[in-house]
Amino acid sequence: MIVLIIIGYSLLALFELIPFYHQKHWREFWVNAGFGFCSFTIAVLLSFDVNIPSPSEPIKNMVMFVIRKLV
Amino acid sequence: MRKEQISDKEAMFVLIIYYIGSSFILGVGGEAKNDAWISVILGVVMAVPVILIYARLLSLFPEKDLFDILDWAFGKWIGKLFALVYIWYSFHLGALVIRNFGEFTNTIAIPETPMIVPMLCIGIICTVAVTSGIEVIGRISAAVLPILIIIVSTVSLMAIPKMYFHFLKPILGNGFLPIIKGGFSVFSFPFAESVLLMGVFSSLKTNKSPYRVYLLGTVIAGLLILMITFRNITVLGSTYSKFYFPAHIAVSMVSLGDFLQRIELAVAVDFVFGVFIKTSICLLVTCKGIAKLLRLNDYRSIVIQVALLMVYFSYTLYDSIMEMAGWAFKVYAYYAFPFQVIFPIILFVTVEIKVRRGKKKLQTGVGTDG
Amino acid sequence: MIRKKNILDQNKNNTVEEDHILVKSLEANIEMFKNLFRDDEMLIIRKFQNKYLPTAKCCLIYLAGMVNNDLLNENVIQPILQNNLSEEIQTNHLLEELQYKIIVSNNVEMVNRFDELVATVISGDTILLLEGNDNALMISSKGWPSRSIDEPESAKVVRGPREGFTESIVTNLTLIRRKINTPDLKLKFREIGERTHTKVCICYLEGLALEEILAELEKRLDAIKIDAILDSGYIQELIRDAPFSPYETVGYSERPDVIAGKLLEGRIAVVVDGSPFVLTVPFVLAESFQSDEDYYNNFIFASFNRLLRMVGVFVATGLPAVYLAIVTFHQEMLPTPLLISISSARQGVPFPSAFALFFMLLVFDIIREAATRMPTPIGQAVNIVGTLVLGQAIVEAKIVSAPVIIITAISGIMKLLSPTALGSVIVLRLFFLLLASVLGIYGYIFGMILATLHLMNVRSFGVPFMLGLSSVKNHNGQDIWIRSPWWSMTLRPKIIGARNLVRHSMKKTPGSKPK
Amino acid sequence: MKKFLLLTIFLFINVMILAGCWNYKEIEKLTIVAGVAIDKGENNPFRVTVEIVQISGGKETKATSKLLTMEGKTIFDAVRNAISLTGKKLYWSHTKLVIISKDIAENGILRVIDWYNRDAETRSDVYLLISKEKTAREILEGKGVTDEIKSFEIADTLKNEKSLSKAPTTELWKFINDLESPGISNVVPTVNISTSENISTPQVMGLAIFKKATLIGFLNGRESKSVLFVKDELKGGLILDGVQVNNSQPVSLEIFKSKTKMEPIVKANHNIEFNVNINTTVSLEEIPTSMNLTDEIKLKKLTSRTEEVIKKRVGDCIKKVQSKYGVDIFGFGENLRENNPRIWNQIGNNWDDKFKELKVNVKVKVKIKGSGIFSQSIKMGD
Repeated sequence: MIVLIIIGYSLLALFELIPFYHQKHWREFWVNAGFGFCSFTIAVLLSFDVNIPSPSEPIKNMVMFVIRKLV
Repeated sequence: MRKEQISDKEAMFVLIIYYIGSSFILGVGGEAKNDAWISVILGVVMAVPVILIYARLLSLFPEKDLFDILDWAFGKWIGKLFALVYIWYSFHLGALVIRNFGEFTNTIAIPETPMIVPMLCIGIICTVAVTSGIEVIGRISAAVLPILIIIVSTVSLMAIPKMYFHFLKPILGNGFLPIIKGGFSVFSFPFAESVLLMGVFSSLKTNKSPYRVYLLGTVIAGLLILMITFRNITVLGSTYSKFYFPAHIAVSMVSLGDFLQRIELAVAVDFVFGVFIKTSICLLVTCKGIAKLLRLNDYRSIVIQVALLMVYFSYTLYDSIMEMAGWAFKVYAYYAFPFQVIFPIILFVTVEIKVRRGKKKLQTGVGTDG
Repeated sequence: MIRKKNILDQNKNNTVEEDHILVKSLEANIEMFKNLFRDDEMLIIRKFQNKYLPTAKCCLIYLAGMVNNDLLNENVIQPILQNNLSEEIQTNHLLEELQYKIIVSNNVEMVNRFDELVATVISGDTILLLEGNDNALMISSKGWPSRSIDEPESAKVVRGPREGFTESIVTNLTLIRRKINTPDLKLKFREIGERTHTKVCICYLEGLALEEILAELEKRLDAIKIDAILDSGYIQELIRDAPFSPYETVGYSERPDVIAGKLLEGRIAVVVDGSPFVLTVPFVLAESFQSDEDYYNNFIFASFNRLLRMVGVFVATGLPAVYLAIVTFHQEMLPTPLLISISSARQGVPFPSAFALFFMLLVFDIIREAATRMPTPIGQAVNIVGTLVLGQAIVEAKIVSAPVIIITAISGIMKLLSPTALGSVIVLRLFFLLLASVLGIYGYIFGMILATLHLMNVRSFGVPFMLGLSSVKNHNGQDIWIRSPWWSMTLRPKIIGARNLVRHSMKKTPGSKPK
Repeated sequence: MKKFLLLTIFLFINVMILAGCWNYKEIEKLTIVAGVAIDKGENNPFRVTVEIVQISGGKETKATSKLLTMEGKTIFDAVRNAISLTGKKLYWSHTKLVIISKDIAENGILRVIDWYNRDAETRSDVYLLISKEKTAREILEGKGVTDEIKSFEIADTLKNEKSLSKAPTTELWKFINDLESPGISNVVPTVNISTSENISTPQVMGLAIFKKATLIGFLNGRESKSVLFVKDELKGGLILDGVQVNNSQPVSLEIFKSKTKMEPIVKANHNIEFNVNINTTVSLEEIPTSMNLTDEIKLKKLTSRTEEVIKKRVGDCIKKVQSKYGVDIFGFGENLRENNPRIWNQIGNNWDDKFKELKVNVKVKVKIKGSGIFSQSIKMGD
């Protein structure tokens, strides 16, 4: 699993990042690298079954809180 | 790069598929039980004023999308803040839709397949579509929508022998409150979600077309959803609101003779196409927003990564389908309200004041920064 | 990189230098030719003299087999031999005299450049050298054996003209011109191929063909740098859009009436010497489903046939995948009796359904390929082996189940309904099957979406490949899903025929109504 | 484009490696369940018997039935225990019916059918039946007449029930639907074993009455027909046992179509009466006596006699249900709720009590439409 993820992301880097580097589109390069790093991290975490906190619970609490305040 | 442009018809079809995509299978207005069809009508009626605001904003700024308008109305910093808010909303909505699809495949269609697989597949297809651009999305919608409508109406016609029209009665048996609640939930899902299409419809042809597209699209989609809701209620009765995927169950009851039965896959086809278009739009808006925010040359450079993030995000969103359903019925309508109504109204008021104050500024002012 | 360049440098051929010209001595000139065509014994050098003027030594040079012998004998050699030349002219005007008064041929030119003369000989004409002259006459005498015009094997029709293109570009252009008798038909020639010097002709109707498309086509043709063009297939692949797509984006036909029809819709044809297949651009997907016979038959019948073809392609690509999805993923879709009979057919079959389907589809294509390449008797044998041995025995031996054979056969026959789409059908079918074996019907739907997205992205010379397929009512769609009757097709397709939309102005349905 | 091509190829390989054994099931590996019978177990609360379709290959398709019994603490437990017997999971999508034994039904069947309705593998449009025999298993142990697989045969019987109308057809989801809606109680067809010529075959006849989810009684085939008359679910069948005219031999009348209208009449004090208007079109199918069919008076007599018979039977049936069981299986309450929700909200809470004293006026209208392909009855020559 983890091997597949690494292969996948290196392929992505090969086809996405390297062209930006060659064309000297630095902004694109860094943004893409940043997003890529994020998603890579999450993918690795997911593959190790790490529980990533979901935002839906806090949103729910917040919405409920606001509603209760209003009503 | 050539300016992308979609015809009014294509835009309308995109809008209709965007509306019916996930609502066809999730069912709408469950709060109102067997009066859900009244809720649908109510929801459309409630949506019309909001939609007129969206259309007005778009027609004031031809060739500008949501993020440009935000920038122009609020200036650089607050505009960016609002842009961030809408990026979040479209990202989140896209993730929700993908998750719906994932739960569908996981509970009904292919339960032994890990949920992430179909979700990733949708992600990939959407990446391809978004990279191809709104033109292609529009064309594929124009090609597919008639087929979808044919499938849905055929299936609904075939369901007629299984319909018990007395399930519709008593009309207003539970009073008005559930209907209004249902109407509100229909309003927020799916109709007012069309706020995101403001990020896409910058490619429309004329000034008038936003009105035409939005109103006609909403009405047609409303009729279709009404038809589906009607079918689901008459087939399933008051248990309608108990299912996660009522349309699927309703269609699974349909049989034509001994041979043509268990045709629920036909509904699944609709669902996949709908989810595909809706997610593509969300992804497109997210990418466009990020590209505007970070001043990238082209949104296409980040599509893959954003799509992957969206899929992962939707994967971690809920723990179970119960949580998803609870969220969808209880929280979503309130959560989405600011994005769908409050912020657009603020934007609308600001824009109107600014426009009234200086008509001349409109031409020069738009898009100076960004 | 460097090695490739070296090879390219080496690749200079020993052709004639351009500024080489003839000399006055006949023998020397002949020697030059002999030298150039050293080991070519087809070069014929015929020397002769005039009866009355022995000093008028002539020499004809041509390639055996490329010329019309009767024409040379009767119209060139005989007049020169027998006419009384001596009294009429001086020697130094003898060549003009021959050109204007003696030689009976429709095209005679005077040339002195050696390379041109060589090209003339090679292309099948004859040159006449005269002692004491540093000019020569080029006499048009082309006449090699060529195939007669007959009905093309690849596109037979029940109704419609029974003529097909041949390998000769002149014949082909004649065939086209005989269909379209208007000076608007323009023919632009060019030669492509550094070694073959193949004649390629762009053929279009002025005032109908879009100039942008024409310019684009010329640009793409000019960009071709290749040593040889042996068939129009070379050109087709070198000028096409979406080079990686399984779909063809350049059309071709072997029938003059088809080409004429396309020209009249505003398309541009490319005729290549040596190939009976004429290319047309732009090409859209809907054309794969059109057949020339559609336009000669009753329009209702033709529309029915066309819908059949479309359904055929759809079923051929999708059926194996859908079958696999239903049988291995969504068994609840099957009616119970069918479930039982399929299940019974699969009892004792060791291989999984997915594998069996892949295998059988490949086998079908192998049989098809083998049968096409073989001479007819052997081809029939292959077919018998295919049907009996593989079809019957493989089921009895329980290697694959009978339903798989049925599915393969249906899909195999359906795909033959529209031969132009064959390649894409075969590729897509396997692609869908692969997806369906992983995700069931959802895999198939994903595949369909991907394929549609791809089709939407493809353009052929700027024209959307899916042109017209999503519309049924306006004149774009009149000739796509159905073939509308001629009296109602007053306008040409919108994008391709944009320069002159009106096809005809017949508004009414034909026939008289009783009053 | 190339980028996507490679990405797709990569994903393919990815998926191919992982996919191995997700949902891919070969069709011949399925253990197809045709029907389920649920009994009380000896040691466990439930004993589940499934009828499995055994398919053998070869030139001819042969499907034979096989019974499999397992016990468990819950239904799902029992079902999963089947894996230890068959080695494979059972495949439920083609199941036609669920038979529940009397014992279980008398203690409430909700816990039995909830799994069936909830699980995604099963389909909720199966037929629900109550076994009149001691155990439900016995039904599946019988022998099929036309179909090797008993469950399929019973399902066919239920499907063709519309030209017999001696039992209702109840699909599982409809049962649950009616369970949830107030003002109607469920009826479920009953099945018993009938023995003729030493072959015991399942026979669907009569119905079982439920109060909520508990079995409280049975009605026989003739009474079932009356129930169907009132519920407007009658599609065909005979007006059985013949209708006699002038003490002659009985005449068979086949129901062509029948339409029943139920309307509540609200009187003062929330007193409610119901009008049941039955409109039936019949045709003469069997006339053992010599009778002149063109004789209008005789025909009229026949008509009015038929009307009386129907009216009496329906009325008797309603009375019996009211007095003996006291549950509204006809859906009077539902009708009231749908048409007059205001009244219903006031009196709906103790509808069962109200139902016991409900006055029902039955009106029957019969129209004789045809007499087969003969215009005359057979006249014996002297």
